[in-house]
Amino acid sequence: MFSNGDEIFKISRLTIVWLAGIFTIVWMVCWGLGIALPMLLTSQLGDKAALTNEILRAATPVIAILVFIPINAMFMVLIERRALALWTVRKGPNRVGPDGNFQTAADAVKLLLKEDITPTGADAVMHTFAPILFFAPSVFGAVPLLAAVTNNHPLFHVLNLPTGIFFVLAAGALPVVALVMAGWASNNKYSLVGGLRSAAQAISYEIPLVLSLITVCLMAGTLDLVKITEQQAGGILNWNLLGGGALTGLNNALAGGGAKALATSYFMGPISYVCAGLLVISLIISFWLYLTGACAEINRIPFDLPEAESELVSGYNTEYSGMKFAIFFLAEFTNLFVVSSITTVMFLGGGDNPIPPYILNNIPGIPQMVAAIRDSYFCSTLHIINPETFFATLWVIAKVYGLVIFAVLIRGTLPRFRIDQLMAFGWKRLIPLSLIVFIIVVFAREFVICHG
Amino acid sequence: MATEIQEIDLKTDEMIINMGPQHPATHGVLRLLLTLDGETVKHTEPVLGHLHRGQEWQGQNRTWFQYQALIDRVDYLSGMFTSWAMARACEEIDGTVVPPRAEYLRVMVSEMNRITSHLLWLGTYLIDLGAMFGFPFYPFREREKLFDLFEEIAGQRMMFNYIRIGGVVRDPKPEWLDKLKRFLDEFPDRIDEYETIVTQNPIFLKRTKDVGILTQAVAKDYGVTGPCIRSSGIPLDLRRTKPYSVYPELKFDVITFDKEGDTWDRYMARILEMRQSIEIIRQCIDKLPSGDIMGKKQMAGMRIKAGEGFSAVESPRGILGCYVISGGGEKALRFRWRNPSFCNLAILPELLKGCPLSDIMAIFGSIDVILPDVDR
Amino acid sequence: MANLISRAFGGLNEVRRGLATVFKHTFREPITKNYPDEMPDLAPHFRGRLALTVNPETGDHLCISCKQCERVCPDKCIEITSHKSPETNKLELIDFKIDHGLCMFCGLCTEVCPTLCIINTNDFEMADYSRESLIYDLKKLTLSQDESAFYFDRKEMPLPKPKPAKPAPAAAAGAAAKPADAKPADAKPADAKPADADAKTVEVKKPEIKDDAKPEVKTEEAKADAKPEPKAETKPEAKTDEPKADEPKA
Amino acid sequence: MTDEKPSEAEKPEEKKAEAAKPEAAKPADAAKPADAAKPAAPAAAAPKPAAKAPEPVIPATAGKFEQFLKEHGIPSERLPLSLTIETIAVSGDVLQSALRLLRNSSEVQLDLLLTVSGVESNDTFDSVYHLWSYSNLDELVIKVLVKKSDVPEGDLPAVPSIANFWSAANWHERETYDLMGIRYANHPYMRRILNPWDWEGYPLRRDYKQLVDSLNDKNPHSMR
Amino acid sequence: MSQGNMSTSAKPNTNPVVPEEIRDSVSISSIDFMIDALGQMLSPVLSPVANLARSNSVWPMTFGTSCCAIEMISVGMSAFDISRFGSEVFRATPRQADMIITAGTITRKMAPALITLYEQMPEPKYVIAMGACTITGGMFNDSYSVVQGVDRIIPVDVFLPGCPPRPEGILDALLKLQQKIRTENYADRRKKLYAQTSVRKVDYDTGRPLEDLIGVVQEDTNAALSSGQEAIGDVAKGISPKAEEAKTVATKPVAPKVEVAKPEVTSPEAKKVENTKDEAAEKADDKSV
Repeated sequence: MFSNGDEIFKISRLTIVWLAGIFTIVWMVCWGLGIALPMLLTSQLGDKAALTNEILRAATPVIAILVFIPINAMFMVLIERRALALWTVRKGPNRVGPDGNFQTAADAVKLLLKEDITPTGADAVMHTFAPILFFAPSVFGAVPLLAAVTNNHPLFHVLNLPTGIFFVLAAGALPVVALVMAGWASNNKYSLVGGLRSAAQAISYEIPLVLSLITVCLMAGTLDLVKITEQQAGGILNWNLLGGGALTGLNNALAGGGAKALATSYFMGPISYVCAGLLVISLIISFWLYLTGACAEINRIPFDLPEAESELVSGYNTEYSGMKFAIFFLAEFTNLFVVSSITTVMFLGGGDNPIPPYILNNIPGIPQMVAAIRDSYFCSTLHIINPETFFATLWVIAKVYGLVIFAVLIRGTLPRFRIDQLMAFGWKRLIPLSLIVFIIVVFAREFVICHG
Repeated sequence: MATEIQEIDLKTDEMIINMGPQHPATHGVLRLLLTLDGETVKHTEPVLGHLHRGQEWQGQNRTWFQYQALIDRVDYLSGMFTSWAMARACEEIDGTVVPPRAEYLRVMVSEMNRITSHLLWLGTYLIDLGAMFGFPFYPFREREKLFDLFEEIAGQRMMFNYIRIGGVVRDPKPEWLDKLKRFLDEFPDRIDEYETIVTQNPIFLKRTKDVGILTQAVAKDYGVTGPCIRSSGIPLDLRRTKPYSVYPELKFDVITFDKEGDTWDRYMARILEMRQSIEIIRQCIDKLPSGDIMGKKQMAGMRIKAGEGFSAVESPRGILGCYVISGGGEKALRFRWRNPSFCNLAILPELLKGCPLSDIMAIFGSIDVILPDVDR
Repeated sequence: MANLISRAFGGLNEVRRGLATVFKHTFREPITKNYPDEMPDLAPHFRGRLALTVNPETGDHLCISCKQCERVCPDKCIEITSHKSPETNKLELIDFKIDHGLCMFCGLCTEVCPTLCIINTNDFEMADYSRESLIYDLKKLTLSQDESAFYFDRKEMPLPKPKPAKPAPAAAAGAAAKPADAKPADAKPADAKPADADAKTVEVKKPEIKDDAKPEVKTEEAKADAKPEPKAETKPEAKTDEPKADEPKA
Repeated sequence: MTDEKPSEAEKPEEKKAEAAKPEAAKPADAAKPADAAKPAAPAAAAPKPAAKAPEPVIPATAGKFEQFLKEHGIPSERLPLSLTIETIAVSGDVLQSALRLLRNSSEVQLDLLLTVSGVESNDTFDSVYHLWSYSNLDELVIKVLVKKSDVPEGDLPAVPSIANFWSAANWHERETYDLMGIRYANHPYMRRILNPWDWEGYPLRRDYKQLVDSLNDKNPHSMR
Repeated sequence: MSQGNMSTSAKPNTNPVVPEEIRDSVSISSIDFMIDALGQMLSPVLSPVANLARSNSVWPMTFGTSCCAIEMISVGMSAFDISRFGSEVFRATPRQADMIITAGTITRKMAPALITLYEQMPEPKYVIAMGACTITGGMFNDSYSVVQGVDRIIPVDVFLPGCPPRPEGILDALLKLQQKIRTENYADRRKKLYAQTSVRKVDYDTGRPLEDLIGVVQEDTNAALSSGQEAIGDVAKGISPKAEEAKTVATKPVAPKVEVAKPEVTSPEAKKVENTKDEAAEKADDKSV
C-alpha cells in the first residue's frame, strides 16, 4: 500500500513547512500590528495612543490579508502541482530549494521580471485594469471571513459585518466584469469568446450557488458569518452540512440530554424525524450544489470553459503576459481559497472540531493540554496564542486545504463540459434542484427545532 | 387590433476564427478557418500542408535502402506500419518471400505499435476534452513500457526502421519476449483502469455521445477507413477482410458497432482494438516459429525489379497504402502514399457543420489524425 | 423523474469511481526516471551519438576510409577525407566529420560499415549552444580503447582481428585532427566557452557508463574469440554477418 | 538529383520561369546528365528501361472489369504493369462514366476510392485511381494517360475531375494538382493543398527546380 | 539607415529604440527607460536573482509540429517528468511562455507562424531547436518545402540533435539552457530586445523569405556583438545604431496567421484567402487558355 511512502512524506513535509511559514508570518504581522504595537504604544503614550490604536486595529486585518494572499497563492499552486504529480505517478517540482519548496516563488519572480505586453489594438486601460479588478474582490471577499474562521478573534471584530455572507457573495460576483473586460480589451477573438463564456457561466451558476447559501442562512436565521459559525459549534452533528442544526437534538441527546432532549427538539414526533431526515438530505444536496456552483464561479475544471486550454488557447488571459498574467493566476487561486473558506464556514462548521466535546473532553490529556496552553506565557502575557482561536484555526486550515485538495483531485479527473451543456446543466438541473431544496427546507424547518 | 407580429431576428454577424496552425487542439499544425455564428460552426475550411515535407519527393530521390530509414516519419505514431506498407509493396514487385518468423515478428511489433498509437490518442483525446492534468498521464505510462521494448528491438523509441524489405532487422531475445508477456499480463488491468475513469464518466458521455455522427453514406463517399468506419458499422478491417501476412492464422474478430458511429463509439472501438491487439500479440508469441528473419539480404545498393505495386496495411488510423513504381534502379520512379489521416480528415468539414465550438475538439480528436500523415 | 434521479446517482457514482481511481495512485510509486542524477539504462542497440571505435585490444583506428557510410547516409551528414598513402598505397584517414545536427540516427552507416568502426553509442546528450559544435570531427568522434571495448561487448560485435597491415591511422588521426579542431574554434569565439563546458560534461559522463561495465568488459575480453557466448544462442549474428557480405561488393 | 545540379548554378528567378513551362525545360534537362556525371547518371538512366521493358506476363483474357466496362460500352485497355492487380487505362472522356458505373453498379461495387495519384512517366502524365470495395475483395487500378505531346505549351495536362460525385477524390485531386501539376477540370476548388498557395512549380515533376534562397542552401555536401 | 532616420524624425513620440518589426507586439513607455537605466544599475544585484528565478521556471510553449512533439509531450509525462525542473507548465499562448521548443520540422508554410509566435513571446525568450529537422533540415535537408534550420529564421539558444531526441535529451537541453540563463546579465538581456533583428520574415503565400538577408543579418549580428558597450550609451540617449540597422533589415511585417491573431487581422486574412483563391483560379484559367 505504501510503496509511495517516500513521496507522500515529502509532500506532507512540504505542506507542513509552508503552512507553518505562512501562518506564522501572517500571525506575526497581525500580532505585531494589532496587539504588540498598541500595547507598546499604550504603555508609552497612554491615552494619546487611542486614535493610533484604532487605526492600527482597523488596518491589521487588511494588511494581514494582503500579506497572506500572495504567499498562500504560491503555496496553493505548489501544492496543486505536487498533488497532481502524486496522482500521476511522477515526482513534481523538486529542484528549487529543499523539496522544491520555492518553485512557485521562482515562478513569481520570473513573472514579475518578464516583459509586459499590451497588444496592438488593445484597450490599454481596460487591459491593465482587468486583472486588478479581478484580483481586488477576492481580497474584499476574504475580509469578512477572517472573523468567522478565527472563531471571532478580538483582533478581527472590526470586520464582523451583520450581513457578512451577502458581502462575500457580492464581492464574489464582481470578477465576472473583470473577465469580460479582459476578454474585450485584449483584441483577440479567443479572449472575447472566453470572456463572454465566463459571463454567461458566472451568471447562470450564481443562482444555484446563492440559493444553496440562502438555504443555509434560512436554517441559521442570520446572515452573520460569525453567528453561523458559532451555531455550528459542538461537533459534526451540529454542522450545517448535516441538516443545518436539525441534528442538534440528536447531538444533545447523545451529550447526555437523553430522550428529553430528543423530545424537545423533535416536538412533532415522527413528522419531526422525517423532516429532520429531509433537512439532512436537503443540506447535503445544498452542499453539493454550492461546490458545483463555486467550481463554475471560479472557473475550475470541469467548468473551466472561459480559459479552456484546448479550445480557446488560454481564454480571457490569452493576451496577458508577465505581471498581469501573474495577477490573474494569483486571483484564480485566491478565489479557490475564498470559496473553500466560505464552504468551511457555511457548511463545515468553521473552526469547529468534528468530534463533539462530550467525547473529546473524555479523552485523557486533551483538556490538560488546552489548559496548559491557556496558562502559558505566550498565551496569557504576550497574547500570541489564543486557545480558542488556535485550535479553531488549525481546524479551519485542515478543512480549507482539504477542500482545495479535493478541487485539485477533481481537476485531475474530470473532462470539461461543453458550453451549451454547461448552461443546460445549470438552468435545467441545478436551479430547479436548488429551488426544490429551498422549498423543502422552508417547510421542513418548521417541524424541527434547529440549533437549539 | 390583431397586429402582425413581425419576427425580427437578432442581428448577428458571422465571425471568422482562425484555429491553428499553432493551436493546442489541432495536434500539430492543422489550420482550420472556422466561420462561426455565435459558437456554432457554419463552415470549416481545413488548410493543410504546414507540415508538408515532401516525403514522396524524398522517395524518388533516395535509394530504397535510404528511404526505408525515412518512412517512419510519414506516420510517426505508427512507424512500423509505414515501413511495413513499403516493404510489402516492394516485396510484391520483387517477389521476395518473407520468412514466417519475420512475418510473425512484423505482426507482433505492428500490433504493439497499434497499442502505443491508440494510447497516445487516448491521452491526447482526453486533453482535448479538458481532462489535461490527471488522466492523460496514465496512457503515457504504459506507452513508455512499450517504448522501452521497441528501443531494445529496433534501436529507437519512435523511428524504428525495423521492418525492412524482405524481413525484419533484428531478432528479439527471449528476455524481450518475456518482458513483452509481462506487459501483456498487466496491460488489461490498466485498460480497465482507464475505462473506470473515462468510459462511463457522465461528462465524457455528454461530450461524446451523439456528437459527430458519421453516417455510412458519408463515410463511404469520403473513403474513410480504420476505426472511424468500423465504429460506423462497416466491417472493413484489412487484417480480416483482405488478410495479409500471417493474420489468417490468428484468431480475432473485426470490431464493429451496429449503429452509425458517434464520437464515443470511435473511442470505444479503439479501446477494444487495444484489447484485441493484446490477444493477437499473445497468439503471435505462442506461434512464433524459429528460422530466418530476413528473406533477402539488405544491401546498400539494393535494387527492386521494374514494375509497380500497391500494398496496404491496416494502420491504427485506417488503410495505409503504398503505391510504388520501380524502374528497376536504385531509386523508385514514384512513391505514393495513401494515408488514412489524409482521407479521414476530409470528412471534418462535413462533421463539424452546425457543431458548437467545443465539439470541434471532440470530433477532430476522435478522427485521430496525425498531421505528417496528412501532409507528408 | 425516477429515471432522472437514478441517472444522476449513476453519474455521481461514476465520477466517484473515477476520483477514487485517480486517488488510488497516491500510493503508487512514481515511475519517474531520475535522469540527470542517474543515467538511463539504454538498450545496447539504441541509436545514439555516432562514434568511431578503435580496436579494443591494440588501439588501432578501425576506419579504412572505404566511404561506404558516406555513400549510404540519407542525410549526407558524413564527410570523410582521406588520401592514398604513398608508402603503403592504401587509403589513409585524414579527417572524419559527422554533422550530428543533420544526422537522423537511422543507423544505416553502422549497418554498412565493414569494420564495425562507426557505431551508435548510447550517448544522447548532444545538446549544444551553437550549430557548429554539433559537427564532430575525428578527434571528438573517436572513442577511447575502453569505450570501444565497452561497446563491442555491449553490442555483441565480434572483435576485429588484429590486422598487421593496418595503416594505423591513430597517429595520423591525431595530427589531422588538429587543423580541423582549430577551425570551429576560430570561427566561433563567442561559443567557445559553452562548447568547452559541453565537452567537459560529456567527458564527465563517460566514466559513469564505464564504471558499471568494466568488470564485464574484462571477462568478455578474456574469452573474446569464443564469441558465440551463452547469450547469443538466439541471435545468430545476423547484424554482424551483413556488413561482411557487403564488403567485397564495395 | 538531376534537378538539383543545375539549380545550384541558376538564379531563382530564371528557374521560376522555367518551372512553369515543363516543355521548355526539357531539352536543358536532358543535356545535363552528360556533364553531371556521377550520381545523376543512374537516376536519369533508370526511367528509360522502366517504360520500355516489356512485361513478360500479359494475361490473354481480358480482365473482369475490362469485360464489365466493355459490356456497358466503355472502352478500356488493359495495361501490363502490375501482376496482381488488374490495371486498365481509360480515356479522360469516359472516366467519369466509368467510375460512376463501377461505383454504383450492384455487380462490382468498387466504392472505396483509395487514392488518386499523379505519375509522370517518360511521355505521359498519368492520373491513377485505386479502387477497392467496402464489401468485397475486388481491386482495380484505372489510369488516365495524358500524352505529354498533347499538352499545349505552358499548360497543364487536364483530366476530368470526379470530385463532384465522389468526395474522396476531392483532396486527392487537389494534391495531385499541387504536386504533379495535373489539372482536374471542373474540380470545385482547384487550389494547392499542401504547398503554399502561390508556390511556383510542381515539385514531383522531373523538371522541377527547387527554390534557392536563404531558407536553404541546396548543396548536399555543405555542412554549413 | 536613411529610412530609419526619417521615421524617427517623423514620429518623435515613438520610441526609436524599438525596431519597426516588433513594434506591434511591444509597447515601450518612458517607464521602460527608467527601468532600463535602473536595470543597468541594479544588474549586478538583480541578475543572480532574476537568473535563478528564470532558469528555474522556464515555461515552454506547446509548439510541436511533428515527431519531436510527441517526445516533447512524453517528456512532460510521468516517466521523464519535466516538472521536476519547473517546466511542466506548458502554456498554449506565446504571451505566457518563456521558451519555445521547435519540436518538429518547420516548413516554409509553417515558418511565418513560428516567427509570429516567437515575436509574440515576451522577453526573455529562449529557443531550443529540437531535432535534426529544425537544426539543419535533417533528413529533409534537400526537400523543397522545408526550412533548413530554424536558426535561419529565429535565433536559437540550444541545439538539440536527435531524430527525435530521447526525452532525456530534452531534459539535457533544458539543463543546458538553464545553465545559459544563469550566466546572463539582466541588463544585457533587456537590451537584447531592442537589438533583436535576426528574425527573418517568410511569406505565407509563396513560402519564400521576404528579403534575402543573409549578408545583412550577418553584419548586423556582428555589429551587435562588437558594439555591445557603445549601445548602452545609445540606448540611454534614445538612439541606437542597431535600431537603424534594424530598419534596413526590417521589412514590413506580414501577419501570418496563428491562433492568437487579433480580430482585425483575421478578417483581412480571410479576405486574403478569398483573394488568393481568386488569383489562383485566374492563374489556372490563364494557363488553360
